[in-house]
Amino acid sequence: MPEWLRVILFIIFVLSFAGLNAAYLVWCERKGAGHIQRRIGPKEVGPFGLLQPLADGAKLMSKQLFLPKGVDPILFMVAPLMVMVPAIMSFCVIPFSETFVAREINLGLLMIFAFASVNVLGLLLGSWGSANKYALIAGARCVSQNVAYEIPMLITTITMVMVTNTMNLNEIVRSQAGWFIHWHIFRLDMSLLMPVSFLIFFVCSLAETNRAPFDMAEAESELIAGAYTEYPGMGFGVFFMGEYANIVIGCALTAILFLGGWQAPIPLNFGGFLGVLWGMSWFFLKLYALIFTVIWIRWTYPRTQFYELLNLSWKVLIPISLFNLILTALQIKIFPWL
Amino acid sequence: MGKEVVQPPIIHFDTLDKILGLGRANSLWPMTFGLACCAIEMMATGAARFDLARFGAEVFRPSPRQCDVMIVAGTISKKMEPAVKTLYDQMPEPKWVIAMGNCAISGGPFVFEGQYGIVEGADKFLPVDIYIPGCPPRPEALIEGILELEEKVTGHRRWPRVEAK
Amino acid sequence: MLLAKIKEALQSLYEDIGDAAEIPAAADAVAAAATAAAPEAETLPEEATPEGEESKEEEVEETAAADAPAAAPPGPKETDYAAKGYHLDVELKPEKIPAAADILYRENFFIESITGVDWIDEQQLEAVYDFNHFDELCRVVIRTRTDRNNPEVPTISHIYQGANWHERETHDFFGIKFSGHPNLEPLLLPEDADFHPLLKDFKA
Amino acid sequence: MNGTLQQDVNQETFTLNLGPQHPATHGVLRVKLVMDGEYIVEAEPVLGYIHRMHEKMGENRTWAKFLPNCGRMDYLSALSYNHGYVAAVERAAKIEVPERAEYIRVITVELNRISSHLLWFGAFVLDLGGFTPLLYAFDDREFILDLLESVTGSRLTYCYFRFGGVYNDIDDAFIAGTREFIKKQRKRMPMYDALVTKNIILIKRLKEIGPISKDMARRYGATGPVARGSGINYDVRKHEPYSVYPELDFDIPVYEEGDSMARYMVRMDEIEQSMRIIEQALDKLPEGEIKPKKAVKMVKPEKGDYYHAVEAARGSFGVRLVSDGKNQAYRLKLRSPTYSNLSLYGEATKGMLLPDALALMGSLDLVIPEIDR
Amino acid sequence: MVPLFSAEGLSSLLFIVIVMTTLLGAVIATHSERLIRAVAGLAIACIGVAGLYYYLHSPFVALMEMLIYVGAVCVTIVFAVMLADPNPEEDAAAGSIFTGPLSFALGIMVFWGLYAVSGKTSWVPPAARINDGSLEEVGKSLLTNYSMVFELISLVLLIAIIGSLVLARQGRTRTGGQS
Amino acid sequence: MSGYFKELISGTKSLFIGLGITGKYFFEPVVTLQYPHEHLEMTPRYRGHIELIPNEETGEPKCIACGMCQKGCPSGCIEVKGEKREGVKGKVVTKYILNFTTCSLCGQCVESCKFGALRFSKEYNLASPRKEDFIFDLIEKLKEKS
Amino acid sequence: MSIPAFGDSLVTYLIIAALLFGIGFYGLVHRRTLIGMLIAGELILAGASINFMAFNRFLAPDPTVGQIFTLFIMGIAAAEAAIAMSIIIAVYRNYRSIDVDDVAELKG
Repeated sequence: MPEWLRVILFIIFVLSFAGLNAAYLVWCERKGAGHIQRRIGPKEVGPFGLLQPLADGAKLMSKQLFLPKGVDPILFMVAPLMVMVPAIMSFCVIPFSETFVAREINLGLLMIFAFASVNVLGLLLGSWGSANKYALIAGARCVSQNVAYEIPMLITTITMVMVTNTMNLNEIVRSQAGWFIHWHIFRLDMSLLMPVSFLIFFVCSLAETNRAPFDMAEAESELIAGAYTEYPGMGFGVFFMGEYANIVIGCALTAILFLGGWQAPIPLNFGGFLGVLWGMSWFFLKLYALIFTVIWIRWTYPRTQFYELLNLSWKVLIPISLFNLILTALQIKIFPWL
Repeated sequence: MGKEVVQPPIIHFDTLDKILGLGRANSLWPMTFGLACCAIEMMATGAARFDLARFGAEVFRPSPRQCDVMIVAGTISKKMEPAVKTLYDQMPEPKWVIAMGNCAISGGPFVFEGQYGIVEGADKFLPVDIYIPGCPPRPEALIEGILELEEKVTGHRRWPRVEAK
Repeated sequence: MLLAKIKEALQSLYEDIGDAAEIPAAADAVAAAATAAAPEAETLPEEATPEGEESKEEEVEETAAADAPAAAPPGPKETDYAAKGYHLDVELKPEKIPAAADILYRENFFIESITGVDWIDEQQLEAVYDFNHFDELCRVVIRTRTDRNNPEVPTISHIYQGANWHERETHDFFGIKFSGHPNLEPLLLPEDADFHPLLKDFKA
Repeated sequence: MNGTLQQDVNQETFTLNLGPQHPATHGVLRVKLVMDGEYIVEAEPVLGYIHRMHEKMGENRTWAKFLPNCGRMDYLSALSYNHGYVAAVERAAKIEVPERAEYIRVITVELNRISSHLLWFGAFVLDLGGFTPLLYAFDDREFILDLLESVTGSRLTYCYFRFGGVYNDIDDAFIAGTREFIKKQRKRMPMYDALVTKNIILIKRLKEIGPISKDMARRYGATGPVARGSGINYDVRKHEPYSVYPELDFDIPVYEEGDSMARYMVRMDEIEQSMRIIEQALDKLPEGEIKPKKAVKMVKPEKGDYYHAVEAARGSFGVRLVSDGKNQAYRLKLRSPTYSNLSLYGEATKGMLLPDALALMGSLDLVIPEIDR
Repeated sequence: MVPLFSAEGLSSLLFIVIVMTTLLGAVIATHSERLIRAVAGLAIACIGVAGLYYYLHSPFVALMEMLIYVGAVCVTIVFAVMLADPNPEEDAAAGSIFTGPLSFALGIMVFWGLYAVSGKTSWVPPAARINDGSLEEVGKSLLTNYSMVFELISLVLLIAIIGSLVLARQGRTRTGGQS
Repeated sequence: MSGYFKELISGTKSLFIGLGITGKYFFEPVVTLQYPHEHLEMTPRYRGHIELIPNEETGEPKCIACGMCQKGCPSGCIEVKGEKREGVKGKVVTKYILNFTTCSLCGQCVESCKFGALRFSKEYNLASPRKEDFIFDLIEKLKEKS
Repeated sequence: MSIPAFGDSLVTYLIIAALLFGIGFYGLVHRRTLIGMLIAGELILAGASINFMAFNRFLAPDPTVGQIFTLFIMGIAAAEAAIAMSIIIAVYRNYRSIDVDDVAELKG
């Protein structure tokens, strides 16, 4: 397959994956929320309500487009894209299976974080551009939260880079080959606090993607619809898609760093097309298990108070992750034979 | 008063319109907007026993910008009227109004001679699409109202009618 | 116990004129309120002076006599709780209200509500204050009547902050002016409302 | 202190209008907030967005015709309001109530109180961002509504009590259903405890948030769970016994802390106490008439004024009647508990963070139509 | 010259796009009326610059540029705009003589000077390179040759954090202290 | 310091307990009653709008248009007219209009009817795009039903 | 059709850098608010960094130096932004303005 064809195919795949994912994650979320709350959830629109996302999409797209009074038109329209585009671009470096990856670049991990930072700016500009006090408060909160949680997240990532010696996501996955005990979350020989760093990373990715219980950007009972308050129709839809794409990225990263990515829990590997399917199915299994957990968490907990949330980061997550960093360094340097 | 005059589109896409109509009808997002007693029944309709979510209408959006249908659930006082009107104006087209409960239909039990505080019915200043009587209506009636609205949007009814005995 | 004590304390408002000096805070506030509202209420400053004491007492008796033909002696009346639902019925001159509220405040009473009654036949507006006690059952009702055309009662919102809203509501409904009230704007009615719907001659 | 505040008002603050349509205000309350960043400098509730003229209607309608209004003031504990009004008129017109009717009143009122507290519980957690407990609470609440509907015919705005009795008698199915409900609810409470009460996020959001001191509660006349959360042992049912409450054994939960958590705990404990009351009342339920032997035809209380208070789900609900001997009220004052409870909001939220202030608002358990009347 | 429809040609085309993005961002950053848009312009320019770094065979620096400039610097500035600039409608060029044409002329002059220098100098490529400039080499250099500078930078950052905290605090106390 | 860790651990534990509870409910059967497909029977005492009770033999309304319901209605939503006809005891109802949109379902009309001619209907799911649909002519409704 | 390989010549980068520098300089003089000046300053820094990177790519015998310098510039820029922001906010707090002239007039 020529390189350019591969790239184009992959772009199509990534775009449709991101779109479908966002649409059907909403469906999953509504269905999951329904069953957690002992009700059915969307059901009447198509079999099992499967056409619900399409109906929502059609409706959002056909909604009247208008700019609310007082908004900054350019920022208002660009902001959703600034949330959406980097998230989609991040998909390019995610290894869905050993060979199924758009660009296997050496700095994949760094790239995802670099793009994620654009996302924050998008949210902030959107909330500012809305010329709405609630949106503004939400934007400000969202940024302080992102800054606060970026630190433990990066520290944990650095720990993981120390462990794996690479920032290439595929390499990271390859280093976890073998039985499932080789997944990083179980590698207590590399760092005694590995499960804790998994938790920290997961919590941070929840916070970075503004998910409950850290959903300050959309704190409904406090700030109407938060940063999205003024967004009608598809602007809101794009924000939403971006948000879900970010959730997928966060969970994929967690799966890759700690749960062995596309590695099967048993040392069984295939070549060729079967191998791609085998790896992909394991990756997706892990990915969606994590996403389900995210949904599950959202429908279980109340929202944290904003300052408690910052306290959690500064008083709990950062010290522990720093300690973890030092511990890992010591463990790797002092007991290299482990 | 009344619906704004919408210019008819120059070109008619019949099938597209139908699809969009189906989309709209099956994704009616109401506003988180309760005025009085009926709001509790509205919440009950969204709760597990009756589950408005089955029709894709459980996405109660707190911001009017993202809503399709305004369920006026309760008495509108004269002090509240401008706020309701603003909220309605903030909703993007196409939008619908459901008057839930007797107060929203006509002022209900609070109409008496010499009253000074309430607006006698949401249709005095909003184009109401569906009326649901009752004080308050049962959750089934609200579901029925949503179904009626879907019928109004798409032109036909997908669900069986329930005859009360 | 409490009932007797509070009855005695309130009795002092009818007999002992020195009470104004005893409760400086309330008296000051009344005086301040009176000066603030001086152009409208000309009678008030007079009565705040010690010279007006005797005449005031007489007036109290007169109004009491006028209101209650049974000619009960002035002072707090104990009522049959089972029949009426309260223990003590106190009718006071408007300017005595803060002093009475202060007495009740010191005895740890809490405020239940303030409301008005429009006695249109007598051309009077009555303000009714309900007090109750958390520890011991003792409901005290304080009432005062003012002229219907220029209804004015000193506020007690500096003693009981909760009275702030109750007074605003009463002002909404009856137009009773609570002199010295920090913010006597419509609370339940629209902000620009200039009508008082619970007056008997109100027409929408 | 005041100077700084004033300066801040001039310099670094902005005004935020919470409502009248805002998800946290449960209806149409509006709060004018002067904020310094996320700190509240001043909060002033603005009322009247659902003022429905109940007091005016009380003067325009006969005693009996005012009955349907009671259920619409506080639609969450409508029966308490029925009870308060009916009891006040009964006191004024000296109507005797048969014992069975009183027991039925107590049973239904307490069921209604549980349903009100359950809804508050759900809505409060919803205010704090947790959605699922609301639905669980609604699940339980549906049971109560079914029970009450089978007796009163409506789900929410009951108009069940009549002067001297009740509208319908209760039957065995209702009694059995109530007992079953209590059994089920007793099993359900530990779940709430584990899911919500013990949740660290909730504890962090409520502990030491929004303290209301004893003195503040007194100055503002706060009653009900708000006062009881501030260590005031005041409950009209014990303090000023009415109906058949003296014959029933129950406790008044009181917490000393005065924070939002205390108010939360008071209400959760009250659900248990209400269940105790219902059980005892069902055991003691006498046979007999549910309406007075001599049918009440025209109610004409003697001239004078009368007061009667009951303990509604949110505090002491008082009715002050002024009768001029006619068949309708000369003046009808309705003292609603949340009106007083909310009035302390401005003082209590000074210097508080916005989310905490909303948690405090939720813990006051507001029903706006009851405040505005 | 390379053919347009080849990998090199396309990359050259993309290069032009990136340069345009950079310059457009820069113009927005200096010229827009509203400060918030200026920040957005800065962000765009930084993304463009990151693209340039990528073309200069240094993806690491490119990603760091995005991470630091877009994610940190721009966000900080937006924050400052939010806190310090209640109405976005900013100055019209009134008052100082530096605004308007004069500043433009100054800008042109600076550009011209730099352009002349870079155009007139004859740049000599090195005979040999001691390494390939990969990330590993950068890391090694940072911890060996430039470790002192590295330490100093971290010191500077620490001082900056403390300093900004102190300044922010001071602002608070002074407002309070005035009364 | 020990308090810090104690809180950390107990807090984390409480979070997992919460997840356990919602997780358990996820697999429990739903309690939803799917309205248009299945529906509840209203209890015998359910208060819908009122309707006239027909005389079992004739099918005509039992109502004799005494007007007590109209008088007893707090919101004045009932309008009754009747006329005297020969051969019939009392009056015959000719017009019985219920304006359901102002009714508060208090039941005082049913209570005040001494002839047992009124009852609550079980119509609980009314909704219509027209307001006029809820101004019922109860005599017409009775005819339709039989 | 053909196109010059722009991405592969030193002078292109130098011109872009000079342009950025010039625009930045223009902005620095033209802007009257502290934040605007800060933004322009960042552009100047970006121009300088591009020069470093370009020389690093084409001329330096040790191609890590330029990268390290650029990284240092970024570090400094972040620190500078943080400090500048707090100064601006402090100034704003005290003088209610971020206009340079106003600050000059008040003289603290």
